This record gives sequence, structure tokens and C-alpha cells, in this order.
Amino acid sequence: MVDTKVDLCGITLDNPVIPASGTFGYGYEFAELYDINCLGTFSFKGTTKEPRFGNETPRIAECPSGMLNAVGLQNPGVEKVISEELPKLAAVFSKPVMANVSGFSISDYTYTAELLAAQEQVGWLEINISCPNVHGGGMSFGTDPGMAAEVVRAVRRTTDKPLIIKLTPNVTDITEIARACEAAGADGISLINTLLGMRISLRSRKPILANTTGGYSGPAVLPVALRMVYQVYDAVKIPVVGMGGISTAEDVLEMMMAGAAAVEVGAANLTDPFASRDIVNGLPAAMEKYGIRSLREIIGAAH
Amino acid sequence: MVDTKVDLCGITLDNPVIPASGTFGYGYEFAELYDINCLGTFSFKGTTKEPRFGNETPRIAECPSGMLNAVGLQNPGVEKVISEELPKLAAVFSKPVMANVSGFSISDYTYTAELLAAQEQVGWLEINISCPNVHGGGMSFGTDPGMAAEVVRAVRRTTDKPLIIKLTPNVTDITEIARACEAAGADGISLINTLLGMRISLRSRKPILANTTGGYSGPAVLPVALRMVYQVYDAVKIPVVGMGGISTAEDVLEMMMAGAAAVEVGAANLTDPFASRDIVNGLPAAMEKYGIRSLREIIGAAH
Amino acid sequence: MPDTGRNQTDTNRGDTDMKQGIFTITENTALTPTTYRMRLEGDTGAVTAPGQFIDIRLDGHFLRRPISVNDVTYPSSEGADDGVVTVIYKVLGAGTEEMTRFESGKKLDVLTGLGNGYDLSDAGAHPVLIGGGVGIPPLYLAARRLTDQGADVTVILGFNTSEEMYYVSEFEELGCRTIVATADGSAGIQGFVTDAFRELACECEASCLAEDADTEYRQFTHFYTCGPEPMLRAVFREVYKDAGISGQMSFEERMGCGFGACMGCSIRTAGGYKRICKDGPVLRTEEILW
Amino acid sequence: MPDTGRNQTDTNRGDTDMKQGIFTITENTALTPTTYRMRLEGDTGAVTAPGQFIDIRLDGHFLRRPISVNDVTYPSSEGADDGVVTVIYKVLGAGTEEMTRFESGKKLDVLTGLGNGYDLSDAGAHPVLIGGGVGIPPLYLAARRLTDQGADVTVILGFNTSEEMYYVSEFEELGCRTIVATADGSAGIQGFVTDAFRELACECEASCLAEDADTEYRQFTHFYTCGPEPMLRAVFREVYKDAGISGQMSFEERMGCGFGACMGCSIRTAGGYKRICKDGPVLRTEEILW
Ligand SMILES: Cc1cc2nc3c(=O)[nH]c(=O)nc-3n(C[C@H](O)[C@H](O)[C@H](O)COP(=O)(O)OP(=O)(O)OC[C@H]3O[C@@H](n4cnc5c(N)ncnc54)[C@H](O)[C@@H]3O)c2cc1C
Ligand SMILES: Cc1cc2nc3c(=O)[nH]c(=O)nc-3n(C[C@H](O)[C@H](O)[C@H](O)COP(=O)(O)OP(=O)(O)OC[C@H]3O[C@@H](n4cnc5c(N)ncnc54)[C@H](O)[C@@H]3O)c2cc1C
Ligand SMILES: Cc1cc2nc3c(=O)[nH]c(=O)nc-3n(C[C@H](O)[C@H](O)[C@H](O)COP(=O)(O)O)c2cc1C
Ligand SMILES: Cc1cc2nc3c(=O)[nH]c(=O)nc-3n(C[C@H](O)[C@H](O)[C@H](O)COP(=O)(O)O)c2cc1C
Ligand code: FES
Ligand code: FES
Repeated sequence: MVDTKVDLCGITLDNPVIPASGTFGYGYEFAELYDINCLGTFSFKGTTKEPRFGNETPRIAECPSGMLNAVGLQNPGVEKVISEELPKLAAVFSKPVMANVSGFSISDYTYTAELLAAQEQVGWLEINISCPNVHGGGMSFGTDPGMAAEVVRAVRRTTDKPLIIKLTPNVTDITEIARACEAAGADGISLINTLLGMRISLRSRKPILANTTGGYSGPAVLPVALRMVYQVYDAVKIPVVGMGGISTAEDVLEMMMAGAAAVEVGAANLTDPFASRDIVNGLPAAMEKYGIRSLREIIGAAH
Repeated sequence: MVDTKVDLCGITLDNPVIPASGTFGYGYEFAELYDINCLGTFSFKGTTKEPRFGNETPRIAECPSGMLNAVGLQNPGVEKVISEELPKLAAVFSKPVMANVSGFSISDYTYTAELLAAQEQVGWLEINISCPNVHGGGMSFGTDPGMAAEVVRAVRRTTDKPLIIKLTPNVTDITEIARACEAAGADGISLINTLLGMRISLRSRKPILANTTGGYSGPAVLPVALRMVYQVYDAVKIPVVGMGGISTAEDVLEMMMAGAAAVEVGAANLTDPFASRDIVNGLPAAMEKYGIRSLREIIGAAH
Repeated sequence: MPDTGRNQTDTNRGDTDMKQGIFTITENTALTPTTYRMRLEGDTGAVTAPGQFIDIRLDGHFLRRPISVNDVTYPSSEGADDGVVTVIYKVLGAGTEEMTRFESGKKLDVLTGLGNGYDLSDAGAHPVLIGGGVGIPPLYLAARRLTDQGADVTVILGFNTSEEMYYVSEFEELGCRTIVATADGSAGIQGFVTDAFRELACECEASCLAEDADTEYRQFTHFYTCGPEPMLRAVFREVYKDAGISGQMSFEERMGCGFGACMGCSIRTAGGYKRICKDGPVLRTEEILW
Repeated sequence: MPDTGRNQTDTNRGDTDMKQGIFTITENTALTPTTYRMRLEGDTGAVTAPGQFIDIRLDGHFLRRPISVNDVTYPSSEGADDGVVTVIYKVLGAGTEEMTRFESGKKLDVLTGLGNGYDLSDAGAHPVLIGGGVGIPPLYLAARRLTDQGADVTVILGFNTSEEMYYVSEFEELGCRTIVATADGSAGIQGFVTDAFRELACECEASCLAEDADTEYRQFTHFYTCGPEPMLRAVFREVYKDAGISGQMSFEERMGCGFGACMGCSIRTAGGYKRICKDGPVLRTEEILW
């Protein structure tokens, strides 16, 4: 019997598989399809202080081995998330959940984080300082070590719950940002958010996305994600949650060998609604194939 | 009849298709297969002052819709390139060729650029300030606007031939670098070089590449390349040579609509030795399909 | 003015218990040079309402391809082990191009039971179905069910040219009054579906249908439509706004998931934002913000 | 000491005019649970020397898969329209796994005529061929041609275990003296190919082969080898360095292009750097820097 358990900032997960924010809603679309308690946990849709409609459509474009999205943080706002979504979620998911927080100012972040951290269901806060879709928004925080640290320090004051900072890959030196977050009090780093990309329609000769650019994710970004997780694992002591392109149990192993203590699965949930469940179910066989008895033993093995 | 001609820094190309440096050697492997004079031009293997063996093997790893390479600028050094490779090349290619130059110091760049610029065969210099594979090497020049400008200014003094500066995509703000190069006297910008990535072998639990990380290219990087070409087109007035993931005539059209005056084709030459020729041959039909009479008219059309 | 009395947010009509299944192609034939019909055998249990769609996984393409249900049969009703879902698709890009090369026997990974679909309980006695080009397919199942439930169905089909015509006789065989409009006049009425609608309405003003013809056009009790956006806008304006007939319109959006998880397809409606894939693709005229 | 007299850089023996072609699978059968033989029909004109390889494009994988030529026939010699190239592959990862599912009739995009191949003109009267596991296939064509040219060929084949054995009888049928070594002793000599080589050489010291047996092992005139790197290193040490027999060794590297354009496969040799795909995969013992 192989052991798939891992630890994430003091909480033990049955397995390291975490559907990524924005690709799993608040869980119940998937709960209609399978018992989502089989997951390690999941990160719910990025939540902001105010309700947001997000960008105009088209919000989606296809790419080689991946997709662009420019949803633009559509969500009902933190109050409604707490009053409506979390109770529904409680009915289908009994583990601590990861609350993904976005914002456009430091006070946005602290406001939303404090309210969500106070919810018993919430096990971790994942602070997204990286969404590239919002003009003048999250982008700036995640590309500058000083501003990233400022967000972390401010949110740190609002809660003792584990604080995982989610980084954008669209930077020259990811380790610099990660170290700044660690120094400012982060309990973990998650990465990567989407790579900024675009597609153009040859028919209309215009960008496909109404937002012009969007975030690239899916298998195509895996090599970039592995490299950044590998680099950040060397740069910080706090755990790293790795994501970007994971769609099989073997991808999970590769990401953990790069240094991830747990992994998130994003776009794969969209093209195959059972992807996260199938990855969880596939882990034991993949571990046996590569002679792995406990997942904890391979974290950072490639270093 | 459609018109595939484009202009690149004062030289007219029969078509915008340019095999990218490092994927076409010095041309004659391909000249054995087809008449390479059908190409717009090509950019030959990155040349340095001294001969270089490059990195240990494995230098190649497969990725979803692409590959990593960590060749590490293997080349015989500028003297031998001039005495041995260029004469052989002259026998199979009668158009002006693009000379790709790399270096590890300003004086490396000026030394190599000056010698190559003096060759009659050389139409353009493509100054690669972006190769991510060489430790302490090209990377630093291409990620800092000040240092990028310094290289450009120094090389500018050595020649009047068109100077195209090749940028790395592994930066937070590509437009800042592009603008610095333009201000320092560049005649064109080419991008993107490879995205820094890595893969790990599940069997050995170690990075596949001897160099740990490598440069990601192929169709997977197309959306990132399109985005950066689009951004740089807005940021500078000099022509942009677009590359990254191009493998079909339709990709050429998309890249030109993003803002490219000409395009380079890299990894596609490796998986299909006839790729560049087939792209050239496919252009008229693709243009007709999308109602394009002259390629010049679609440069930057998506803006 | 259109009837705004009905509950504008109640568009969740289909039984949206999506299923994932492996389907076997039993037919893939060209109806026109660019339009193909594909029949897929498998578990069709999740396909309930006309206007729902399926989402097909294609090797070498990351996203699935959403295609409307054109017709469906169920195992019990045929005595077969599996049901059959029929789709009609037009070659648009690389994915649909590749689909044309699929042969019978090939297996496809398909999500079924997606979307709300048309609510046929609002049809009334004299519904009109208005379809343009690649929007025609879903109307066929609607027409079949409506004639089954005894409605007197009028169908207006719009094409660019007679060469692109398909499925006209299929609608006729169901017993629908079927009117064709072509943009170039090479068949039927010259013009758009809305031109056909106007002619029809005028002609009928004094006809058998005009039972309560106190207002122009009131002979049609409801409309169902699907087609390219310019057509939808014209129908919205002329049939809903001008002629005052309420109806249901099926929309297209580029989709990430197709089952409500990613917010990739959300649009604003009078009843708040709606996901075209889950709260749509069918919206009622009353909730559309045009 | 090995003979260092020959020109160390002269490894470009094959006619390396590479061709790209579409080949049709005519056979794809398991020889062992993890080793398959595939026959491909097409234009084999570019395949000249044993030890060359072909490079197969697989849908869904970016890079081609290099596989050694196991055997080849040409149209003229068979009266057929096309030649047939045979390869033997072991399931290693996703690509070779997928190849096992290919059926006869499937068409593949293949580059042929890649690599230099073995130079058989150096074989002498008594060459020995040493193959391990998945390195065995290319030796078959070498053995066939060598026996055709009248050489007295000894073959040493190494496997992990008897269950993984294949092609032993095929070599025997060519008339080669064929010795098997298995790591677990389940067939033939227990041990590695180098153990078999030592036993054989000792046994032969006083045997018919030892015509000029002034030095130990000198009965073999040349060797050809292919196999995993640890085996190559052992053969290099024991057969070349210790026993003083020169030979030709076939190498593997991860490849970008397979035809000399990308420098993805370069290694250092005594004669400067060599691209395994074009200047190799066969190197002479004299140029190897071990
Ligand atoms: C609910 C719904 C029902 C549909 N029903 C039908 C139908 O019955 N028959 C039919 O022929 N077509 C239908 N379409 C449109 C069909 O999905 C597209 O024509 C198809 O996805 C194009 O794929 P492609 O690979 O050929 O084109 P590409 O342009 O190569 O596709 C690239 C990406 O864009 C998406 N895309 C491109 N055009 C559209 C579009 N118009 N709508 C949605 N996504 C698009 C593709 O799904 C893919 O993700 C429907 C679309 C929706 C949303
Ligand atoms: C000149 C040459 C001749 C070969 N001849 C044979 C043969 O006759 N029979 C046989 O079974 N195998 C042979 N190989 C090895 C064969 O190429 C690999 O086993 C195969 O590429 C693995 O592909 P995969 O998709 O199953 O593995 P994956 O690990 O999924 O492949 C990923 C990538 O790594 C490359 N790769 C992985 N392992 C190797 C390797 N050992 N050598 C080179 N590239 C590798 C693949 O080509 C691919 O690009 C040969 C290799 C070379 C270089
Ligand atoms: C449709 C979509 C919506 C997303 N929304 C969010 C979000 O709200 N908050 C966030 O932190 N990341 C968001 N992401 C990013 C993912 O959580 C993840 O970081 C990224 O997609 C990379 O993983 P993948 O390659 O597995 O998709 C979104 C991604 C997609 C595809
Ligand atoms: C094997 C290989 C070697 C390369 N060597 C060089 C080089 O020497 N100089 C350079 O400027 N770019 C080099 N590149 C980068 C390409 O020129 C190109 O910028 C990149 O591959 C993106 O294009 P693609 O996606 O079409 O491959 C190399 C790329 C590959 C794949
Ligand atoms: S496509 Fe994902 S919610 Fe509609
Ligand atoms: S693989 Fe490209 S040179 Fe050998």
C-alpha cells in the first residue's frame, strides 16, 4: 500500500490533488458528478470584495495543448460567497477548503481575506496576486517584490490561518518575488498562475478575446511551471503548491519531484470533468510504477 | 496573384519566412533536401567569438506541443564560420543571410558582429541577447533595459548593416526592453527566443537535461509569442520579426496580424525538415482563403 | 409590447444531469459540400430537451467542440442497446474539418445533456421556428416534438444560397409548413428569414391562422430560433420587438468547459449573468438585453 | 593496444541522403510482452547501411521517435512496388506505448536514411556482434550482410531474463554462431555479454578460430555492438581496451531533429564533436573518449 498523504501548512491532505481556483467553481457542479471528498481539497473561484461580472465574451480561446481565458474574476463578491456559496458547498464537501482571494488594493485584500478566514470551512487562504486579466489590477502586486510583500504583510495581520501566496509566472525572476513573500510572513507559495498570451482570428483580423489578451494554461505550460517550482523550492523554506498543466497522475509526480508539496489541477477539469478524480485514483498505480512508497519522500527529489 | 513580398530594414524579402537561428544550422543540411533560395532568408546558428562545444547531453527534452533545448550555443567560433561555413553556404544560398550573434561580454558582441557584418553575404545582424542556456551568459543582457541598450550601442558603432535585436520572453515587461533597444539604435526587434522550462525523468527522479533547464519552443509558445509581438509592435516604430511556435502558413498570417513584418520558424524545421519550404508554398492559398492580397497590408492588422 | 409577465430567470428547463460517455460513429455524411451529419451511438439518457448540445473531444485539440442535438433516440424506444444522437455540423475551422474525416466505427468521448434547451410547453398552437444556416439543426428535434404534441408548426429556414440548403424536406416530412429564404434568391424567398417572416405574416393576416388577428402577426403563438448573431438580432427586433411575439433564442459562445464551471461563457441578461453553456444556450426574449 | 592507425574522423559511411516518406504498417506484433516488431512498406531507397535509423512521427507527440533499422528490402530485389523496413522497438514511454496500438494499414510519416551506420568493410573474417536488449535489432541486418559477404559471424546477445529473449533463432538461421547471456541465468550463460565474450574467447584460445592466436582474443577481427550505455562501457573496456579488438559502437542520444541540424545530440570524440544523429550513431572505438 502506497501512502498518498501530504502536509500543507499544518493540515494533512489525503492526497496532494487540489482543483485550481477558477476551474472548479464552488465545487457543486462537480459534486453532481462525483463525490468531491476524494480530493485533497480544492481552491474555490477567486473572490473579491465587490461582486464582479468580469470581462465581455469571448473569454476563451483555444491554443496548442492549452487555452486562454479572460474571465476577469467573475464572482458574486465575498458577502454572497459567504452567505450563499459556502453553505451550499458545506453540503457536498466536508474537508477544509482553500479560499482564493483577489483584489485591486491592499484594503480589498484584507477585507476579503479577513471575512473568509473567519469561516470555519476555510482551511487556507490562497492570495492571488497574479491574475493578469484585470486592467490595473492584481498584475502589479505580483510582479514587484515590494508590493507583493506589502499585500502579504497586510493580510497576515488579519488571520492566523495558513496564507498561501499565488504568484504570476510573467516575471523576470520568480525567486525574488517568492522570497519577498516568505519574508513578509507567507506560509506557502502557489504557482503558476496563467501565462499572458493572445490569439487572433484570421477571419476578423482581430484578437479573439474581447479582452485582447488572456491567461494561458493547460499542458503547454507544464515545462514553465516545473522550472519555476524547481527554482522557488530552492529559494524558500515554506511549502510550494505546484500547478500549471497537470492532467495526469504522472504529472503530479513530476511536479512534486520539482519541489511541490501539493499540486493544483486547473484547465484539465474543464476538458474532462472527471480529471481531478481520475488523477487521484491514478496516483497509487503511478507511484508503484516508479517505485514510490510515500509521496512525501519525492517532494523536491529532483534537486 | 497574391503578393508575399515584405520589407525588412530596407531589404525586400520574397516572402516573410525565415528559418530561425539554431534550427537551420548553416543551411546546407536543408539545401540537400530542397532549394533553400525559396526562403525569405534564414538566420544561421548563433555564433560566438570563441568556438563552443556547448552543454553536455541530454540537450533535448520533449514537451506538450513543443520541446526543450539546452544546446548551449555550440558553434565553431566566428573565424571558422567565416572561413569555412560561409563559403559553403554561398554555394547553396544566393540571398543576403541573417547572421545571429551571441556573446558573454560587450566586447564579445562587438568583435563577432564586426567580423560578420563585413561579410558581403550578411544582410542583417541578429543580436541574440536572450539565450537562456548559458550560465552567466546572454540572459542578463536581455533582461535589463540598461544592459540591452549598452549592447546595442556598442554593436551599432561597428556596422551600418541592419541590426535586429533578439529578445528573451522571460521578462516582466518586454516593451521596456524593446524601447531601450530602439532608443539605442536598433533597426529591428526579433522575438521570442525560448521560454525557460524544465522536465524531470520519473525514472531517475532528476532533470532530463544535463543543464537542468532549457529553452521551450514549438507550437506551445505561440500564444505567448503573439502577445509579445503585439505589445512590442505598439511600443516601437522599428519592424518586429515575430517567432515562437510557427508551423503553418496560417500561423504566419496570425503573427503578422499581431505586428510582425517578417517571421522566423524554429522548432518546426526539426520535426519536419520541409516545414519552412511548405510554409512558403502554403502562403498563397492561405492568403486567398482569408482574402489577403498583399502580406504587407496585414502587418499589425489586429491593432 | 412583448409579454414580460413570465418569470425571466426560469430558463433551467432541461434535466442538466450531464453525462460523459463513449459514443460510436454510425454515420458521417455530407449534406452539402460544407455541412455534415454525424450519428453517434451510445448512452443518450442525458439528452432531454431540443436545443441542448453535446461536447465532443477531438484528438489534437484541447477544447471540446459544442454541437447542438439535431435528433435523439433512446434505447427503449428502438429496442436497441444504445440510443443515437444526431448532430449536423458545418466545417468552420481545424476541428470540424478534422471531423469530416472520421469514419463509422470510430469512438468519441462526448459530454451529453448540456444546456437547458427549448421549453416546448410555451409553444402554443401555432409556433414558428426560425433557423439560419448552422442554426437549423436543433430546430429539427423541436419541430418533431412540437408536431408530436399536436402543434401546427411553421418553419422558416434561411440559407445563403440554394447550394447550401439542407433538411428542407425533413421538416416538410414532419408536416411543418416550411418556408425557405435565400440571400441570393436562388431558392424560396429572396432575402433573410425576417423577410420571409414579414411576407408570411402579411399573407396570413387574412388567412385561416389569423384567429385572433386583432394585432398584426399575432397568429404565431411563440417562436424558437437559432442562427448566427446578426440573424438573432434581426429576429429579436422584427419578430419580438416589432411583431410582439415572445420566443426563445439559442446563443453561441466560445466555451471553456461547457458545463458551468469556468464562467467562460457568461453574458449579462435581465435576470443577472447567465452561463450560455448551463443557464443557456436558450434564453427567452424577455431576458435578452438588446 | 588498440589499432589507432585508421582515420578516426571517417565515420560518415552511410549514404546520408535522408528521405521523408509515408510508410504503411504491414505488421506490428509482440515478440515479447514489451518488445514489438513493426514492418513498414514504402520507399526504402535511402536505407543503406545496417546501424542506420529511421525517425517516426507520432500524432500527439512533438518529436519523432528514432528507431534502428532491423532489416530492409528494396523494391527491385523483391519485385514489389515498395520496399519494407523492419524495426524492433521496446515499450519505454508514452510514444512507444502508443505505437503498440497501431494496426496494419495505418500510415506513418517517416524519415529514412538517417545516421552513418556500421562500416562492414572492416569486419574481417571473424567479426563478433554484441547486442544487449533493445540494442540487438540493428545487429540483425549487419549479421545478414556479413554472412552474405562470407564472414564467419559470432553473435552475443544479452537479455535480463529468458522471458525477454527474442531473435535468437533468427540469428542462428543466418548461420551465425549465436551465444546468449542472461543476467539472471534463466537462459544461456549467466551474466552479461562481456562475461559471455570472456568465456568464448577463453574457450576459443585453442580452437579453430585462433589462427593467429599470438595474443589472447585475437581470433575476432572486429566487433560491432549496440545496447544500453553500461553495456557499451563494459564492452569498450573489456573487448577494446583489454582484449585489443577494434570495433564500432552504436550510441543513443535524445534528438531534436535526427538529421544534423540542431546540435541536440552532439558529444565529444577524439575527432572533435560529433552529432550522434548524423556523424553517428556508430562511432569507432578509436574515437570514443572513455
Ligand atoms: C451551444 C452551441 C451549439 C452549437 N451547435 C452547432 C451545430 O449544431 N452545428 C455547427 O456546425 N456548429 C455548432 N456550434 C458551433 C461550433 O461549436 C463551432 O463551429 C466549432 O466549435 C468550430 O470548431 P473548429 O475547430 O472547426 O473551429 P476553430 O475556429 O478552429 O475552433 C477554435 C476554438 O473556438 C471555438 N469556436 C469557434 N467557433 C465557435 C462558435 N461559433 N461557437 C462556439 N465556439 C466556437 C471552438 O469550439 C474551439 O474551441 C455550436 C456552438 C455552441 C456554443
Ligand atoms: C539512433 C537510435 C536508435 C534507436 N533504436 C532503437 C530501437 O531499435 N529499438 C528501440 O526500442 N529503441 C531504440 N531507440 C530508443 C528509442 O528512440 C526510445 O526508446 C524512444 O524514443 C522512446 O520513446 P517513448 O515515447 O516511448 O519514451 P518517452 O520517454 O516518453 O520519450 C520522450 C522523449 O525522449 C526521447 N527518448 C526517450 N528515451 C530515449 C532513448 N533511449 N534514446 C533516444 N531518445 C529517447 C523520445 O524520443 C522522446 O523524444 C533508439 C534511439 C536512438 C537515438
Ligand atoms: C477559466 C480559468 C479561470 C481561472 N480563474 C482563476 C481565479 O479566479 N483565481 C486564480 O488564482 N487563478 C485562476 N485561474 C488560474 C488557475 O487557477 C491556474 O493557476 C492556472 O490555470 C494554471 O493551471 P492549469 O494549467 O492546470 O490550468 C483560472 C484559470 C482558468 C483556466
Ligand atoms: C535547438 C534550438 C537551438 C537554438 N539556438 C539558437 C541560437 O543559437 N541563437 C538564437 O538566437 N536562438 C536559438 N534558438 C531559438 C530559436 O531561434 C527561436 O527563437 C525559438 O526556438 C522560438 O521559435 P520556435 O518556437 O519556432 O522554435 C534555438 C532554438 C532551438 C529549438
Ligand atoms: S463554458 Fe465554462 S461556464 Fe460555460
Ligand atoms: S538531433 Fe539534431 S543534430 Fe542530431
